[in-house]
Amino acid sequence: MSDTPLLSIRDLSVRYSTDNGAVKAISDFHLSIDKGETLGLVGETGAGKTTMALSVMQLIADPPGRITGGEILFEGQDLTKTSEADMRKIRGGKIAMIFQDPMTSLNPIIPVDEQVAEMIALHNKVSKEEALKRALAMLETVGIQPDRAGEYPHQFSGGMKQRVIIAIALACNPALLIADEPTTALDVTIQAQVLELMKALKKKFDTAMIMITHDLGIVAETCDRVAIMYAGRIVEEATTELLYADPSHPYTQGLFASIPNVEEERESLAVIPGLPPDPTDMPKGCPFHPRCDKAMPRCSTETPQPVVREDGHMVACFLEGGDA
Amino acid sequence: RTSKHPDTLVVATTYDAKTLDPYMTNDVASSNAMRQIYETLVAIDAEGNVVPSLAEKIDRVDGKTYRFTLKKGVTFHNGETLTADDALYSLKRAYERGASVRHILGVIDPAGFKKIDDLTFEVKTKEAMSSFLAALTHFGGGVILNQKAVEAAGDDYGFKPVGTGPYKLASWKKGDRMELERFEAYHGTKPEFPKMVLRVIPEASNRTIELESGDVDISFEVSSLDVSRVKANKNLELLTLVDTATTYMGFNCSKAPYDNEKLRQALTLAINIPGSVKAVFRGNAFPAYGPIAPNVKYSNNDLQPSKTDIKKAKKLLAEAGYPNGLTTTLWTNSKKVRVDMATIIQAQLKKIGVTVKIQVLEWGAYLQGLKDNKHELFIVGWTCQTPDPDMAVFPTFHSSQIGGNNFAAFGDAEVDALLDKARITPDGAERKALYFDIQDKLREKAPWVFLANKKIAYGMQNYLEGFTPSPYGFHALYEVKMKK
Amino acid sequence: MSAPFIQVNNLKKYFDTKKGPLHAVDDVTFDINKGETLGLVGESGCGKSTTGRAVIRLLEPSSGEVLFNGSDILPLPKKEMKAMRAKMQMVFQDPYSSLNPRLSVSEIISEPLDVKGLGSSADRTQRVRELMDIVGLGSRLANAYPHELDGGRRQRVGIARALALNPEFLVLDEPVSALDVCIQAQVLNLLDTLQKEMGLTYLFISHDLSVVHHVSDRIAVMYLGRIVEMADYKTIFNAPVHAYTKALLSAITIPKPNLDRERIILEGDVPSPINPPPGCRFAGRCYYEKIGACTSETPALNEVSPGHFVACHLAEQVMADQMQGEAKAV
Amino acid sequence: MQTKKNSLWGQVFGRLKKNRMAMMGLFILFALLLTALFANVIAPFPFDEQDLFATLEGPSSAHWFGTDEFGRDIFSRIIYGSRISLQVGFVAVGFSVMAGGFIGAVAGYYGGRTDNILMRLMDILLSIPQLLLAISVAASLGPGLLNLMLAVGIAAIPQYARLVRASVLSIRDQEFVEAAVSVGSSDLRIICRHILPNCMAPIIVQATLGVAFAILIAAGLSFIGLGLEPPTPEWGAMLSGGREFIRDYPYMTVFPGLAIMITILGLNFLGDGLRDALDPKLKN
Amino acid sequence: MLGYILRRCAMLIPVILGVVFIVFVMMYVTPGDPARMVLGEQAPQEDVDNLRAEMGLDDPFLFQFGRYVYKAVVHGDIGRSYITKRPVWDELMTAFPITLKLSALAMGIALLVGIPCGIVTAVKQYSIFDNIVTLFALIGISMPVFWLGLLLILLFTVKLAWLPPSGFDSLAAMIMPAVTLGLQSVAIITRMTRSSMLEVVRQDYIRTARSKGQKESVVIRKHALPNALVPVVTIAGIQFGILLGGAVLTEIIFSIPGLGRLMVSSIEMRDYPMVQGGVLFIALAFCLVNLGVDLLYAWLDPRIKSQYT
Ligand SMILES: Nc1ncnc2c1ncn2[C@@H]1O[C@H](COP(=O)(O)OP(=O)(O)OP(=O)(O)O)[C@@H](O)[C@H]1O
Ligand SMILES: Nc1ncnc2c1ncn2[C@@H]1O[C@H](COP(=O)(O)OP(=O)(O)OP(=O)(O)O)[C@@H](O)[C@H]1O
Ligand SMILES: [Mg+2]
Ligand SMILES: [Mg+2]
Repeated sequence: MSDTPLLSIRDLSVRYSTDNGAVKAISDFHLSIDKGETLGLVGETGAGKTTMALSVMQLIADPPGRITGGEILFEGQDLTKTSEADMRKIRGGKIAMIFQDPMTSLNPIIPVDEQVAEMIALHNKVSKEEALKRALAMLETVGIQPDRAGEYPHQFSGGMKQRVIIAIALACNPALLIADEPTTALDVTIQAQVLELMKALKKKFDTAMIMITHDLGIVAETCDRVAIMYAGRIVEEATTELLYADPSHPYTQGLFASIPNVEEERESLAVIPGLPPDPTDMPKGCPFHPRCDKAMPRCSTETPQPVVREDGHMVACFLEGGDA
Repeated sequence: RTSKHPDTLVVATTYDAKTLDPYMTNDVASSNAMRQIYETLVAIDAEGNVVPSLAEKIDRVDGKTYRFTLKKGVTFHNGETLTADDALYSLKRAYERGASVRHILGVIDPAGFKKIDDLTFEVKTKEAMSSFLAALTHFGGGVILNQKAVEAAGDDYGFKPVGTGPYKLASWKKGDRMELERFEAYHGTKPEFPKMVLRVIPEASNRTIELESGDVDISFEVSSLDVSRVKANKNLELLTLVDTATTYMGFNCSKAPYDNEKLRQALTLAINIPGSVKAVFRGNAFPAYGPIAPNVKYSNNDLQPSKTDIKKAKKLLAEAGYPNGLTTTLWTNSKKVRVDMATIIQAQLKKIGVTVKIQVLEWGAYLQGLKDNKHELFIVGWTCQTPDPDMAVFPTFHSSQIGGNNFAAFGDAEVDALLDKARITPDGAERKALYFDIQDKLREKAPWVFLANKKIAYGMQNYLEGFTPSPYGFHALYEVKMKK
Repeated sequence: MSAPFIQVNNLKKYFDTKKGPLHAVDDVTFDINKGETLGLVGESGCGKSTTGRAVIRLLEPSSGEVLFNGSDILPLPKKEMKAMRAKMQMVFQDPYSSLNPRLSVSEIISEPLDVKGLGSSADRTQRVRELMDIVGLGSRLANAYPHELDGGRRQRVGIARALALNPEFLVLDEPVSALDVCIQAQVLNLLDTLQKEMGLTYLFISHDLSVVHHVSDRIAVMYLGRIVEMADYKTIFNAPVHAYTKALLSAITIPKPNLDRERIILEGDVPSPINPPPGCRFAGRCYYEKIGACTSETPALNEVSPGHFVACHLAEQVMADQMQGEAKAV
Repeated sequence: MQTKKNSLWGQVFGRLKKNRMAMMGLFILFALLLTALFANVIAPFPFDEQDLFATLEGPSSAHWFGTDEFGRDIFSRIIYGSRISLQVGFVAVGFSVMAGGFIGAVAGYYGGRTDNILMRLMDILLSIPQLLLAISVAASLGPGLLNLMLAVGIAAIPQYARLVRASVLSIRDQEFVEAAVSVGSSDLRIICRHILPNCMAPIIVQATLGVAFAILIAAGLSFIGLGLEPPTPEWGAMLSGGREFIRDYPYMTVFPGLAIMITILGLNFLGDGLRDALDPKLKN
Repeated sequence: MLGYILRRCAMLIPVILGVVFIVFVMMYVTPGDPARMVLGEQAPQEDVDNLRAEMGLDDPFLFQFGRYVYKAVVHGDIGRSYITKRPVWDELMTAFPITLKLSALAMGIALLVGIPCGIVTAVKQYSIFDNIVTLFALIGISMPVFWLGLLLILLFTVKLAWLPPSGFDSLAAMIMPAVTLGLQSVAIITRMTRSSMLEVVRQDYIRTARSKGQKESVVIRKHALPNALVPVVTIAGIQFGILLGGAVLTEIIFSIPGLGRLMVSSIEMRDYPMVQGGVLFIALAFCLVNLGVDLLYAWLDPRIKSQYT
C-alpha cells in the first residue's frame, strides 16, 4: 500500500430530511481506497450505498440531502470543501460514476455518441469534431461499432446501454470509477459480458474502482477488497479472500446464508429475521441488534467500534476481539 | 387641430355592411354605405319631407299611378347613362328578388309599369298608398341600379356595386374597412374629400379613443359614457339626434293573462318610465309617449309618458283578477340596455306583487320564440324605416300582421279600421287626426308599454362641418366639408 | 402416471406490430404435473412472461392448446373463463408496480373476493385476515398502503391476493427479481412452504439461474420465443446440452473468490423477434461448430434422454462428446 | 383490526399540511365556501336592491366596493355571486373532468379502434364553436344554471379526455392493472378503481386553471339565453357587465376580477400542493 | 414518415364528415330561422316562408346534409353566405389568414414567455420567483381580455402613442392583440412547463449529465428542457387550435376582422353555409395542428419518431 490512499473518507455522515423526520443515510463512515484497487461495497437496499457514492461526487440533492460531517479526501483534497466550479472539473475528469439503471441513465433524445462526446469536450480542450472522433473510439473500445454510434438509446439493448454508460464514465480516463450496481438491471449473459469488459478496461486504464452491489458473486469475481454495509455504516471490511473465508459479523454471515447456492444441495434458505431498521428511527446501539441472533444486552446500548485484526480484517461487533 | 389625413374622410362605424346589393339586405350599416354610392328617385330633406332626387319631377297621375321624369345626363359609375329602363328594372327587381325590402315597396304592381320615353316612366301601385313615395326614399328599397352592371356581375353584384352616387367603391376589406373614392362624373355637387373610408370599430370605447387621437374624423354611436368626454374635448364636436325607433315592452295580447286589458294597464301604471329611462340610458334617451317616435310625421308631441300610479295599478290588478299579483316571464335579447331595462322593470313590478322572471335570449331564438307565440312579456324595439307613420304603426298593430311583426298579437277592430283608413288618406289634416287618434287608442288599450326613444350621439372633429345625421341611420357623409 | 395437470401444446403468441408480427412465443410445448414446479429461464424479452400470461389466458394466445386438468381452456367463453380464473393465478414480477398504490392492503387482498362476490363482507374480512396470516403479514398492516411496505411484504401481499380464491396453479413471474437477497430468501421459503402445505403447482419464471435451481423440479430454458432445453434441474445443471444453456450456466456468479472459471462470453445481441432468422434462432451467437441445418431448419425439441429435451441439430454430437469427455475424466 | 381508515388521504393531508402554500390555498377556498354559505349574513345589502339615486358610486364606507349602474352594492353582489360562480366553476369543471376523464380512460384503456373513434370524436367536439354548442344546448335543453354548466362543461371535455388518455397509456401497462384482470375484474371496475385514481396529477393542474375559464366563459354565455336570469349576481357576468364602464368606473370590473383571481389562486396553491402530495415519486 | 403523414391525412375525412354532420344536427335543433335572419325582423312572414322554401330549408334533414356533402365533394362548392351572398370560401379566406397571423403571434409570445418562466419556476421550485411568476400567471388568467386590451390601448396608444389602436396589417398593430390573446396561454404554458420540468429534473439521466461535470445551466437547457417539452407541445397544440377558432373578444376590442367575429356573427345570423364552412376550416386547422404537433413530437423525441414509420 502506498502512503496516501487515492480516496479516503473519514467520519462521513449524510442526512436526508423527509416528512417523517431526518434519515441518517450514512453515519460515522470510514473508507479508503488505493490507486488501482477495486473495492466491493455490499449491502441490502437502503443501506446507503448510493448515498455514499453521490457524496463522493458531491451530487447529493440538497435539499433534501446534506453532508453533516466528516471529510472526503481525494488526492489529499477535501471534496466537501471544494467549490462547485472546481468540483465540476473533478466530476467526470477524475472521478466518474456508473449509475444503477442503464435504462434510465441515458438521455433518451440525444444520440449516444454525442453523450460520450459531451464528456470528452468538457474535460479536454478539443474541438467538437475531435471529441466526437474520440467518442467513437471509446465506444469501439466497449464494443459498440461506429455504425451504430449515432443511434439513440432506445435503439440499444440494455447491455449496450450499459456499455455506453461505461464508455462515458471511462472517456476521460478517471482515477476513480464508482460503479453503482452496474449489472443488476441486466441479463445474466449480458452481465457476464459487461463484467468481463469492466475487468479488461480496469486493467487497461489502471483505474481504481468502487463496485457497489448486493451480489456477493460479483464481488468474489471482481474485487480485491470488500466492505459490508449495514444501515449506513461499514460493519465488516477485509480483502475478498479473508472475508469470504471467514465472514465474521453476524450480518455478513446471514447474508451469505441467504443466497441460494447452485453448487450445494438444496435446502431451505437461512434467512435473517426481520427487516432493515427504519432509517428515521435507528435503534440505539448496534443497528443490527434487533435482528441479530447473537445479540447481547450491551448491543442495544452501545455502538460497537471497528476492531481491526492483524490481517487487516475489520469487524464492528462486540463479539470481536478482546471484548467478546 | 388639423386632419391627420386631409384627403380622406375617415368614419368609424359599428358594423360592416353586409352587401352593397340594395335589395339583398335591409340593415342600417349597408344602407349607410349605399347612401354614399347610390341614389334614390326621391329623397327626404332635413324636415322629413319627400323631395326629388334622381327623379326631377314626380306627378301623381291618379291614386295608384305615379309618373317620374328622370334628371338628364346622370351617369353611372360604369359610364352608362341613367334611363327609364334602369329605373323600371330596378323597381321590378326590388319587387321580385328583393325579399329583404319587398315589404317596403310591397304595394308596387310591376304589371302596371310603363316606359314613356328614355327619361319618363310610370309606376303603378296595387292600392292607393299615401306612404308610397316615402317608401321610395329607403336605401334598401328605392335605389336605382344599372341594369347592365347588375346582369354582368350576377351573384357577385353585392361586391361590384354601380350607382350614380357621389362616391364609388374602391376596395372593401370585409369586417375592417370600405374605401370609397370620389366619382368625378357625379351629376350633383361633388364631395370635397377625394376619398372616404368607412371603418368598422365594434368596441364603442375604441371608437372614442380613435376619435380623440384624431385617427378618425367622425364616429358613430358614441356610447352614453363617452358623451361627456367628447363634449369636454375642445377638438371634438358632439352631435345628437333622436332616432325613429321606439323601445317598448310588449304584452302577448293573444293569450292569457295579457289578453286582459286591465292587467296590461295595471302593469303599465306600475312602471316608472322616466326614472327607468334615466337610469338605463343616462340621459341619452327620452321616455317614449307613444308608438310613433317624436321625429316621425304626425307624432303627437303633446302626449306625456304615462304616469306611475301604484295605487291605481294595484286596483286594476285586483279588478283584472289578480289581487295577489302574478308570476310572469319577461323576454329580452342580450342588448345591454334591454337587459338593464328588464332588470329595472322587474324591480318595479315587484312593488305591485308581480314577480318577473327575466329570460335573456339569443336573437335568433328570440325571434323564433316570438313567432312560435311562446312569449308573455317582451322587450324589443321597432324602427320606423321610412319617413311615414304607417311604417311605425301598421306592421306592429294591425291584426293582419299577427304572426308577423305584430309581436304583441294585438287585434282590435277599431284600431284596424283607423290604420286601414290612415294609410290611404292623403297627407294633410285628416291623416294627421287619424294618426293622433291611433296614438290615443293604443295608449289606452296598452298592448305595449312605450319605454324610450334613444338619442344617438355622433362625435366629429371640429375642423369639419356639414354633417347632418339622419334619424334613419344612413347619413349623407358626402356633404361633410372642412371648415373654412 | 396420470395425465399431467397442465399441458401446453404448440402455444403461439404473435403480437401485431407496425413492423410485422412479433413472434413472442413460438410453438411452445410443455407440461407440469400436480404439485410440481417448472422453472422457466431465459433472457429478457425471450417470451417468458408472455408464455406465463398466455397459459392462464391473461393474453389470448394466437394458437395452441392449454389443457387444465385435461380440458382445453382456450375455447372457453368469457364467462366460464372468469370462473376458471379462480383456479389459476399469477404473482407478478414487480412488487412495486403490481399493487395499486391507492388501495390498502386489505382492499387489495379482498379484491378477488369482491369481484367474485363471495360471502358476506364479514366473511371476506375474515378470509383476508386468514390470508394475511398464511403469507405472514401482521394484521396491523391491513390498513397500510403499499408504499408503506418494503418489497418483501409487498410481494407477500401479491401472493396473498393470488391465493385468495384458492387456486391450484400459480404462475410466478419473476416474483423475487426485484428483491434484495435477504428478502428474496424469505419469499422463496414462503413459496416453498405454501406449495408443500396446499399442494400448489407452480410455473416459476426467472432469469436468475441460482433461484430457479433452488425452487424447480424441472427447468425449461427459453430463447427467443422457443424452448431450447428442458429437463429436471439436476440434468440441466450437470449435463446441459444446448449451447445457450451452457452459456447461461457459466454466467452464474458464485460467491467464492479466485474461482477462475472459464466463462462463455456470448458475442452479439439477441436478434429481433420480428422476422426471426430462419433455422435455429441461437445460431447467430452459437459457439458450436455449425452445420448447414443450423441456419436453414428450425430444430425440433427432441427427447435426447428420458425427460431431457433439447432443440439443437447438434445435440447428439454434443452428447456424444460429453460422454467421451466424462469417460476420459474417469 | 385497527381503524386507520383513509390513511392514504390522511398521509396526503399530512404532507399537505407541511406545504404552506397549499394550506393557504385551502384556507382561501374554505373562506370562499363560508362566504357562499353565509352570504346572506355577510352581505350588508340584498344583491338586488336598487338605488337609482346612488348609481356608479366609487368605493366608500357605505359601499366598500362602490355601486353599479343600478346603485346596487357591488360588495354584496360579489358575496352573493360566490354562490353561483363557485357552483358554475366547480360543477362545470367537475362535469368535464368526469366525462373527459371517462372518455380518455376508455380510449386509452382499450386502445385501437375504440381509441381512434373516441379521439376523433373529441377532435370534432373541439372544432365546434362554443357559441354554437351553447346555443344548441340552450335550445334543446332550455335555459338555466344547470344547462349553462353543462354547455361549459361539454366544451372542455376533449382537453381532459386527451390528458387522461395520455396518463392512462402510461398506467395501462402497469402490473396492478393486469393483476386486476387476472382476478376477473370487469373493465369498468378496472378503469374506475385502478386506473383513474392513479392519473390525477395532470388533471389537477388543468382543472385548477379550468375553473377560471369556466367562470369567464359562463359569463359570456349568460347573454345568449343560457345563463342566469338577471339580477342574479355572478362574477363573470359582473365582469362583462362592467365592460362599457371600464374607462370611467374601473372598480366595477376590478372587484369581480379580484374575486375570480383569488379563487383561482387558492385553487392553484392547493392544486400544486396536492399534486406534489399525491405524486408517488415524492413519497419516501 | 411520409406514409404516416398520408395516413393521418386520410383520417381527416371521417373527422371532417363528422364535424359537418354534427354541426348540421346542431343547427337543425337550434331555434331561429335563417330566412328570417336574412330578411330582417321587419319582413312579413310570407316572404320569409317563400325564402325558406327557396333556400331548401324545408327539405328533409338528411337530404339537406347529403346535398351539402355532394356539392362540396363533387363540385368543391361549399356554398355562398346567406347574408352577404359572397362565396363562403372567399369570406373565410379573408378572415382566416388574419386569425392565423394573430394566433401564431400570440402563440409565439406565449411560448417565448411561458417556457422560460416555467423552467425557472421549476428549477427554483417554491422560491420567491416561483411564487411571483405563479401569481402573474394567475392574474393573466383571471384578467378579462377587455380589461387588458383597454389598458394596453390607453397606455401604448393614448399615452405613449407608440402603437396603433387597431388594425392587423403591420406587426406593430398586431402586438397588442397578440399580447392580449397570448396572456392566457402564457399562464397555461408556464404551469405545464413547470410541472413537466419538475418531472424531468428528477430523472436519472439528468444526474448522469451532472456527473460529467456539466454546468447546471447546460444541464437544464440541453438535457432537461427538450425532454420536458413533449407535454408542453401537446398543450400548446390544443391552445393553438383553440386560438385558430378565433378569439371573439380580442377581435372586437382591436377591431380585427378575424374568424372569431365572423363565426359569431354567422351563428347569430343563422348563416348556415358560413357556419358550416367555418367549422370545416377550424376542424381542418385543428387536425393540421395536431399533425404538426405529432411531427414535432417526432422531432423532439426519437423514440416517438420510431413509432411513426
Ligand atoms: N432523496 C432522498 N430523500 C430522502 N431519503 C433518501 C433520499 N435518497 C435516499 N434516501 C434514503 O437514504 C437511505 C440510503 O439510500 P441509498 O439510496 O443510498 O441506498 P442504497 O444502498 O443505494 O440502496 P439500493 O440498493 O436500493 O440502491 C435510504 O433509507 C433512503 O430511503
Ligand atoms: N403487448 C405487447 N405488444 C407487442 N409486443 C410485446 C407485447 N408484450 C410483449 N411483447 C414482446 O414480446 C417479446 C416477449 O416479451 P416477454 O415480456 O414475454 O419477455 P420476458 O421473457 O418476460 O422478458 P423480461 O425478462 O424482460 O420480463 C418481447 O420482445 C416483447 O417486446
Ligand atoms: Mg442505490
Ligand atoms: Mg417478463
